[in-house]
Amino acid sequence: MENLIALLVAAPLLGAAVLLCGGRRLDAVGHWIGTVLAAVSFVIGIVLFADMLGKGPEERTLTQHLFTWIPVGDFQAEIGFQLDQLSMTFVLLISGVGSLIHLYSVGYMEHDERRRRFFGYLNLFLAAMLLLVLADNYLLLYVGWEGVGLASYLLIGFWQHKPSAATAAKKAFLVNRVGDMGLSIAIMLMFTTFGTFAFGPVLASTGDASEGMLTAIGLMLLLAACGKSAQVPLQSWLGDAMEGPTPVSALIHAATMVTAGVYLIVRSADIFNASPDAQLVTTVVGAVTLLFGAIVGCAKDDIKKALAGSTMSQIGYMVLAAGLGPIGYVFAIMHLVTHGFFKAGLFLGAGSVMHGMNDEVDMRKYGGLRKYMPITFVTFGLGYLAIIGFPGLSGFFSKDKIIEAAFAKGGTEGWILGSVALLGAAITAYYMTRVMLMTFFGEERWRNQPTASPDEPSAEPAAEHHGAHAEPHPHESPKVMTIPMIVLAVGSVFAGGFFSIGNRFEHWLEPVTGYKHGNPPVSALTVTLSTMVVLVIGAGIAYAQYGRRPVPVVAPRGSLLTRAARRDLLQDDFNHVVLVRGGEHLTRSLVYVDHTLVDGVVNGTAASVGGLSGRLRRLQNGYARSYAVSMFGGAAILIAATLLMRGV
Amino acid sequence: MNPVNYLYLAALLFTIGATGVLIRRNAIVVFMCVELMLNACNLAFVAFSRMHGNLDGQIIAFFTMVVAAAEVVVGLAIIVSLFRTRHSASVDDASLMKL
Amino acid sequence: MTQQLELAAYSTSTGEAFQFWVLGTVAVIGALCTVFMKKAVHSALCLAGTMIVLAVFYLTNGAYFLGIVQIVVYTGAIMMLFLFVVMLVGVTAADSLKETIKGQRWLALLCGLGFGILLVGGIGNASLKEFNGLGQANANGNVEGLAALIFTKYVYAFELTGALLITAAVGAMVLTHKERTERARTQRELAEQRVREGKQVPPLPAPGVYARHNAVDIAGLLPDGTPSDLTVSKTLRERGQIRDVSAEAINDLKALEQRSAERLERTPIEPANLKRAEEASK
Amino acid sequence: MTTMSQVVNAGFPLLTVTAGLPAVGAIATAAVPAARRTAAKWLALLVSLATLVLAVVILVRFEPGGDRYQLNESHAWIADFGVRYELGVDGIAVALIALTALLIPFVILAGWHDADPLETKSSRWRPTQGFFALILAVEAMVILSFEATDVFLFYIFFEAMLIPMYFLIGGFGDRAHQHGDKAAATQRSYAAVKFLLYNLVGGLIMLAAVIGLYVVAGTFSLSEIADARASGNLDMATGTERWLFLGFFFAFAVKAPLWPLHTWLPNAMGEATAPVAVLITAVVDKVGTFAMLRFCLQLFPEASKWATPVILVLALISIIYGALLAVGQRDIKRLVAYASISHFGFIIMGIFAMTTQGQSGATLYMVNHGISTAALMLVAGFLISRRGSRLIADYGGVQKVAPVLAGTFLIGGLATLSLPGLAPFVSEFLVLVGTFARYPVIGIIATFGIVLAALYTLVLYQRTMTGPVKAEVAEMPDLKLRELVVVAPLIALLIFLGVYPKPVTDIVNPAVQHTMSDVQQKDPQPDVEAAK
Repeated sequence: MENLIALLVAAPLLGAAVLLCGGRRLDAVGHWIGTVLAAVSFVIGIVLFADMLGKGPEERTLTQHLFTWIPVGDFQAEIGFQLDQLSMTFVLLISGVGSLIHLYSVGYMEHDERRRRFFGYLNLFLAAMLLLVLADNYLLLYVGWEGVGLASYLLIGFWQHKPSAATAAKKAFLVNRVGDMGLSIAIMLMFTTFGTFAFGPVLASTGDASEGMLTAIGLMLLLAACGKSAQVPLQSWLGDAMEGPTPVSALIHAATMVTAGVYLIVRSADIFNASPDAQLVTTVVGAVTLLFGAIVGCAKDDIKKALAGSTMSQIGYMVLAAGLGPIGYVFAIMHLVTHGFFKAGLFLGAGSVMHGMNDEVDMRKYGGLRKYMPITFVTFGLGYLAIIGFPGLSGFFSKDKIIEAAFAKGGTEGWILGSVALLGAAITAYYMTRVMLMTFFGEERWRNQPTASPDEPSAEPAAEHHGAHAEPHPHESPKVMTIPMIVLAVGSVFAGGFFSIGNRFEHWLEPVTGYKHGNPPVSALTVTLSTMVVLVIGAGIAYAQYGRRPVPVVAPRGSLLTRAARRDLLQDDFNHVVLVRGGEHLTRSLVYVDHTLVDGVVNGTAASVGGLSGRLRRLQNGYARSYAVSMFGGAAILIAATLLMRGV
Repeated sequence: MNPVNYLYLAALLFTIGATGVLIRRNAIVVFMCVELMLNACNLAFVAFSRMHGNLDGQIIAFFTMVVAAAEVVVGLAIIVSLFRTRHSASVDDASLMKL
Repeated sequence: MTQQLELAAYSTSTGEAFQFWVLGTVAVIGALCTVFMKKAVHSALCLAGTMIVLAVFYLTNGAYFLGIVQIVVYTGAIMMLFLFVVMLVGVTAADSLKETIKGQRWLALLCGLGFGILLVGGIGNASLKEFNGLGQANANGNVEGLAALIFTKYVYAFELTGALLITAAVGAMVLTHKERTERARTQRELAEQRVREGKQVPPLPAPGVYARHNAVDIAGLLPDGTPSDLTVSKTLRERGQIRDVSAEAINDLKALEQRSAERLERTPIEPANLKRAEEASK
Repeated sequence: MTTMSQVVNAGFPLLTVTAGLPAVGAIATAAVPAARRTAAKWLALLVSLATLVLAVVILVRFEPGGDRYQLNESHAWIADFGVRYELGVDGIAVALIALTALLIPFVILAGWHDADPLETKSSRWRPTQGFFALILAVEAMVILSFEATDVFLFYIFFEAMLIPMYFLIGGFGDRAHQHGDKAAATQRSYAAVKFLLYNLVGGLIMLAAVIGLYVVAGTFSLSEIADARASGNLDMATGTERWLFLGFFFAFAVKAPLWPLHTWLPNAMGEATAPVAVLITAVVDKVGTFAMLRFCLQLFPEASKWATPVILVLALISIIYGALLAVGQRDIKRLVAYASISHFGFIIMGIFAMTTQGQSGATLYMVNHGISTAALMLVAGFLISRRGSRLIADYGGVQKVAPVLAGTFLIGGLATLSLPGLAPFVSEFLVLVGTFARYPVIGIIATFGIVLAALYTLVLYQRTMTGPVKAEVAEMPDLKLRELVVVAPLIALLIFLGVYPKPVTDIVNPAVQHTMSDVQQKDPQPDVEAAK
């Protein structure tokens, strides 16, 4: 049975290889190959899942060892897989949502002549992501970790002819690299501390290591998580990543890849458990990001960027939960799964809207679309209700649990974290309502005005077919796109409830992550009710602002905070001024130094030698007699020398 | 008298010849001075051979003469051709040997 | 015998000593003259003298063969070669002892002095104690001894010197030989060329008009008694060895005319038309 | 005296033949008549392939578990100075010989048209023959210097290598720059002279050290000296050992090149044609790092340990400095050159970290860096030959018109930034771990190198390949068959060694163990005994 694990990774990898090396002759069928192989790995996942359910909770962990990768002295890197409940959850999420989004892309990328390569990249991503969650040691995980980074680089920059896309891709990869640095340092620390970096031995022997060392490892892992999961301070790439095609945003930058950080933290639970400091930092990062993303999400008029902000904030929830320790891990993962459903659904909905609106992304040019694209409206709406945590839907369960856990942390930090989480919930309700209203309700602002504003050059090839600058004709997307949306909508409605009833999810994950029920200082009911209240408040404000009054097509100047939030709270400006400019100056000056100083010294020596010989050559006056004089003098000196030698 | 005096004489002649080579410009005279030096050496050789009581010194002197003869022949030829081209026998006129 | 050697080790016969001091002085003087004589010819002669002295020294040092060779080869052949070249090259500005390279002379003298002192010093404190004459070496003849060595021990060197000499001879020929590139011009062509260039159509005037001495070094006189440079060789002129007799010749001419005028009671001719006649003759 | 480590096998002189074949091939190629240009090319290619076969034979005949030096050959050469013609290979040498023999055919194939006359008609054009002959000559010398176990013999080839390299750099510039461009010619000769002078200075200092070593040890034989050191028969004064070590190390540091002796490399690689640049950085420079491992550590263990801190800092500077300068470059080839400087920093750091991981990683790094740089540089060469310019600013949107070229270029770049799954990652991570285990701070700072690597690689790719298509590159042709034949195997190899480096590590590890025992170093042990 465990031999199937390798196939999980192999299938999409094969797809990637075939599609990328296949050449043009595969253009006709490429997308189907990709989709089928993604589905294959989903099916294998189901099979393994069924098999796993058949076993008792304790012996559910499957391992498969392929071969020894790097054997050098004590440094033994293995290529081996480990499939336990945690990995299984991810496998199903990744391959499932992945397959759906493959399917969706078949329609979405229909008019792109490089569709084959797009599916190649998607398959590559699936393979890397599955490798990431299936690896049984940190180094192999690192391979998957960077693999997904590469895939996301390729996909964000898929429309390379757009400079903005190329830049965004580069930025994403670089910021991720900073995180990867953390991961590699963490691995080195593990190697020097434990002499190994396989999950089993390391996590088993955390008890013997010093807390300081564990804290260091934990913080390094956290750094890695921040890079991949777009947490403050490494969050700046996620917004730009929306340059990529919408399915990419849905799959990679909402559902799966960005949650890898959460996976890493939960996977390293023992390390974090042993180091309260690391946990504290984790929770702080989560809380800050939670608010940060939410605020950014409120200000964006670009629908995808608004959703990106919300993604950031939701992952903030997960990291916060993961930082809480055993009381939070389970809920972090649970929220991760539900979020995977509804956020993917929301993105696909956004994509479908753009598909019908000549790839217009500015929500101020939407409005009243519910009549024109009913399915999209319904699915998007369900996703909306799920994410704001409408009672009964997925988001409600998962988010509510997290807030409870946050309060349950106890002490002042418990209160702080809990209230931050609550505030986040309110803001979530606000900005999601805003998106909903601006897109599907209100008067139709897209009438009689060309879409695709000049400063947002339309990228998606579909635009060429609709005629970019004509008045848009909103229409429902084809089945191949709507079916995945429907499926995801179903998931985002029922998943949460399914997991929570009888604490299924807790029992499922407990063997891996451990679970301790945290009791909030106030009763769980109070927490839930307060959540409801803030939710209503948030939604209400949004309605007051965008539902009652007409939405101006051109964004108003807005308050200072709004303007800052539109610019990602000046994060990018900071990066630009400090890192980019500074870096440019540094490199320029270094190039100068290299040319003048390091090189100059050498050339200077050469020049001085030349000058000296130039003077010496004056002695060469060409008169044989003066040469003879020097010769004669030399002879005299020789004699003198010999005499002196004999003297002594 | 101590035969070492021959050596002193040889040294004296040699020095005179060398100085001559340095201060005269006329190639022919320079050559003569070279001959003088060679002869001084020969004298020294002969004196040595007498001191050591074997003939090797004389042999060397003999070879020196032969070489000197050859050298004079070539040298004078050079002087002549030099004179042909430059219309002067001054060693300073052949001063192209510089950078 | 050993007694003799012991004695010989420290001194030689008084006769030799006397000879050494006298001839040695001569040799040194000759050498100095070689260096400081203005004219190459004189240098050559002084050098020859020095060489002869050295030949004598060789003989006294028991190098009979070398002594003879010195006289025959050096003084006889090589110095003659020098003289020939001196004649070929003639006299040039190089003869002036005036130094042209700055500081050359002082450097040279300094080096020479230092060198000499060092050399002498070196010989001075060299341990040259053993002195065994060429008694046994020359036992059966100096020449035979040399020959024995040359053809046994030094035979290769000897062969090489042979090669060297041949090479030298060939080299000298190559250096001095001038390839005739164009056909030698006949006398007729030469004459025509002279006419074309319009210079000195008739042969050069002979020297020695009114000659009193061997006429080579006396410029011939033009009818008015002035000397003509064309008549004496360039070399002599450069050496400044031309003797000008025009003045006394003109005086003689005056005297002659006066005598004839007294005898014939004739008025003397005005020098003016005399000049005119001269013009005509030019 | 013959030591256990040099049991001369009287059999077939495999090493001599492997090195001799390209040498003979070089002469033969040079002798091909002027008009038969293509024949010369094919001859050179065949010879290099035959050499590759021989290298594979060495790879097979070599037993990783066996003696330290195998396939030994030993003949008296200059008896008076005890100089012997003594060859032998350990695992490290075998790996590098294989790398050299592997790369040369690609170099030749990639440079197929680099030395053609500008007007194809000219039948009296000799340089083509010269170009390929010189490449083969370099191969012969490099292989010999990997094989030589006699210090003097090694020195000879270490220096002789400069001659053909000088002519390759100075004589053959980019085709793009040959169209009567005087400035380019002068720059080229400047680069060639700079290359020559730098390496000559290093070489001369090394010569002094070699002589000094002979004076101290009384022999040139590496194994004899090493055994004498090990058995304590030969003890050098600390001062002497340090001076000798510095003499050797300086030469190798110039060749490697190590900051601040690096400035010849950008000029040389920038001016030379891409294949020659590959020859410089992927083959010739490896001799320097290889020699550090074989000679510096083995002959002067104490001095090596004494100098380690300084060298590590210099290597660290090389890593960061090279990467930063690579970011600042405007010229594609110079960018790759500075990237190489950064990588050589990693190699040297790994060597002097004095841990198993570090040194195995460094050796592996030499091989991988050779392959990855070859891939990147050769593709860059193809790109440059199409557009006729080395300036990054002259390109843009190539990916649109020549996707295969762009793809291979990207893979080469990803290998350069050592992406996991490609060969360089393995070696780089090993070096980092090995360094970190002993010098945590240096290890951590060095990891910044991987971020910078990503920066310069992606900036290069973005500026050349992406964005709107520039008019000049609009009708740029995609890779031709010959070029694909050059690139594809390299990429395949990169992926294979990235996934399964075990074959190489198995050969290298024993040799590294020997070196570690030479310097009497043990790997630092983990603080915690991990539960298994």
